[in-house]
Amino acid sequence: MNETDIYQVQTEFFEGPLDLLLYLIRKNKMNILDIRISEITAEYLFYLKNCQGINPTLEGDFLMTASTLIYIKSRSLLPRPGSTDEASAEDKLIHTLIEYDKIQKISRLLQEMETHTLLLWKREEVSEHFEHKEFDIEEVSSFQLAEIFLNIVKKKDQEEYLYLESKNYPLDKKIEEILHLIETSEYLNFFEYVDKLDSIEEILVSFFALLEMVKQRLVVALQKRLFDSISVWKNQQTD
Amino acid sequence: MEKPADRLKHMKQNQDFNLDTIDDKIAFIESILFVSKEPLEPEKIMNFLNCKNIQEFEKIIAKMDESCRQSGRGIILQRAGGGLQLVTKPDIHPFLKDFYTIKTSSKLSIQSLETLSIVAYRQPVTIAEISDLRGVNSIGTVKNLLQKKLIRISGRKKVPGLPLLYSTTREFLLYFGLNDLTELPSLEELTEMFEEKEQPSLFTIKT
Amino acid sequence: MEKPADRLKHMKQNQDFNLDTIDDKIAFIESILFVSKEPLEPEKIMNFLNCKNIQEFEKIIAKMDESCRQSGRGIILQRAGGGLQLVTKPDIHPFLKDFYTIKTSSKLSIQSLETLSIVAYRQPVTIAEISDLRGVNSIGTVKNLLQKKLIRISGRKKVPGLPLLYSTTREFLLYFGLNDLTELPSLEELTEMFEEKEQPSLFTIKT
Repeated sequence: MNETDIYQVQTEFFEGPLDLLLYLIRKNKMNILDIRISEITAEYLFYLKNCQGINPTLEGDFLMTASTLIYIKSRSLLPRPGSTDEASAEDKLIHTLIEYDKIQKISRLLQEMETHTLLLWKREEVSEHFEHKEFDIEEVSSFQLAEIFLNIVKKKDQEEYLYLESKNYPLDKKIEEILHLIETSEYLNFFEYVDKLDSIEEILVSFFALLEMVKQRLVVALQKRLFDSISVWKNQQTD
Repeated sequence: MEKPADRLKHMKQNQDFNLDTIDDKIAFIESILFVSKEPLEPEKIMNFLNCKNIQEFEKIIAKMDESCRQSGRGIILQRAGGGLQLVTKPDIHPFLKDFYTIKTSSKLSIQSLETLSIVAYRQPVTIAEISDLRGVNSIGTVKNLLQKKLIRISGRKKVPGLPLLYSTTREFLLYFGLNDLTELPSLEELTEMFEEKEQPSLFTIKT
Repeated sequence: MEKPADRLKHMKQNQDFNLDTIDDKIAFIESILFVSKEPLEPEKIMNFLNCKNIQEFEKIIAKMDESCRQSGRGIILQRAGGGLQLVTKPDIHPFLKDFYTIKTSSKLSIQSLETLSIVAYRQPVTIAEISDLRGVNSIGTVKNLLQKKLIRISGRKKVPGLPLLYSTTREFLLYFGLNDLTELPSLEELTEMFEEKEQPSLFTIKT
């Protein structure tokens, strides 16, 4: 064993509040079946305060248990007018600890089994550079299916989001721009104009601008046939 | 074969494998060739075994070759491209081929899975809608899934052109071990998982 | 090993391989397991061999297992996830590792192992139940295990909110070298196992 190994063994790191509680129970040589939870509250809080081995991302979980412990402790100090609250809270926590103790044992067993199976090499292990492009349908779970769909939807959302965000074309600005074009050249081939625009959004805004100008009788628009281009002139009769 | 508990015991006992004997060397060569898809150069193996003499190495290989050729073995040693390789015995090939044609597994490409996921979550859905979501023409994958009976035609959409609508089948449910479509995880549930937002623990004591 | 010319001769001569003898059957099983990436179900092999009697099949497997365990062999037979599989002998692992200079595969974190333990023993189980038992929000580890395919969604619990239920997969069995879930020790057996050696064991050391 080298020095870093020793360091790792000596450092206590708690996977969660129950892990810490079990550690304290064992450290105090209590029997898990008849411990008084309130007796280790102070120690638990000490660990919490000093953040010894506390995973910061799990701090909330540690605090939650702390409040339960304080609750149990405070109830045990106060004279109880026939209340069973404290007892049930303590029972529940002890029960949870007993269950958690089992989980830890199973975890250790699984870990030993994992260590063992990692000694056995299967055939594909060295040659993993060739990619599996196909999936055996029996191996795909509903989770994978949902994950694939979620990714499609996300990708699609992003596309639409980026697209809309790209530029803004206020309608009144567009009207001004088109009116200016008509005034300088007296006539506008709308399809030719739209062809030069680089986004569907701008094309749509231009079309709305055209409709708005027709409505306000600023311009006259003419289309000979369906799908033909639209010719636009300034409306001379407005003056 | 052992049970897991025995296996763990076994693990601690057997520490006498050390490449000293010719048998250990053969066992080692068998295992490295087993996990390698490509032929391995003899030099590489010789180096590792600290075997400086080519005759000595060839003796090991000859013994291994002999034991592979015995009846009751299905894998033999072969030299290919200057390297050593394990391959199946040629005599067995006809049987191997038969065995694997019987066991035709249904494979799906990631493209098909994408289309299948869209049909599952958006059904009934048209090919145009699928193609739009995926950003690629999806006629091929739809056809593929129809053939595999994972999706079916379930009607026509009341829009110009009356395009066909597609839905998932009972086979689909069976494949994915679902009782009905409501058992598919919802996107909200999935998003929640992927966002991994820190919520207060669910471990609370009700008083 | 043969030269191509010898090989052709050999091919013509040797037409006596026909799966009739127990040795031929063992050779056949060795070769199909060799080319298969996944464990194969005994039923499939039995069907192919026209072997209607499970005892007869088990006799073949036992003989094959025995011959694999002899020195001079580097591959052994393993049962995993209800199937048969060839894997390298565990004793050779350190040498394989050196030869291929491969880092040991990353192991599961304690969090993942805890969550897996709960799913294995309590399945089908909801995330809320897992978080409650661990005293820690477990959405993240559940997601992680889903992506590793060690657990799967197996339905919805008939309680308000219809939360998703999780169970272990075949991948789980394969990963831990289990044939089926009954191979996991019962909680009573587990307590016994761990009472013998209550001190923290060395395998927790991260290297």
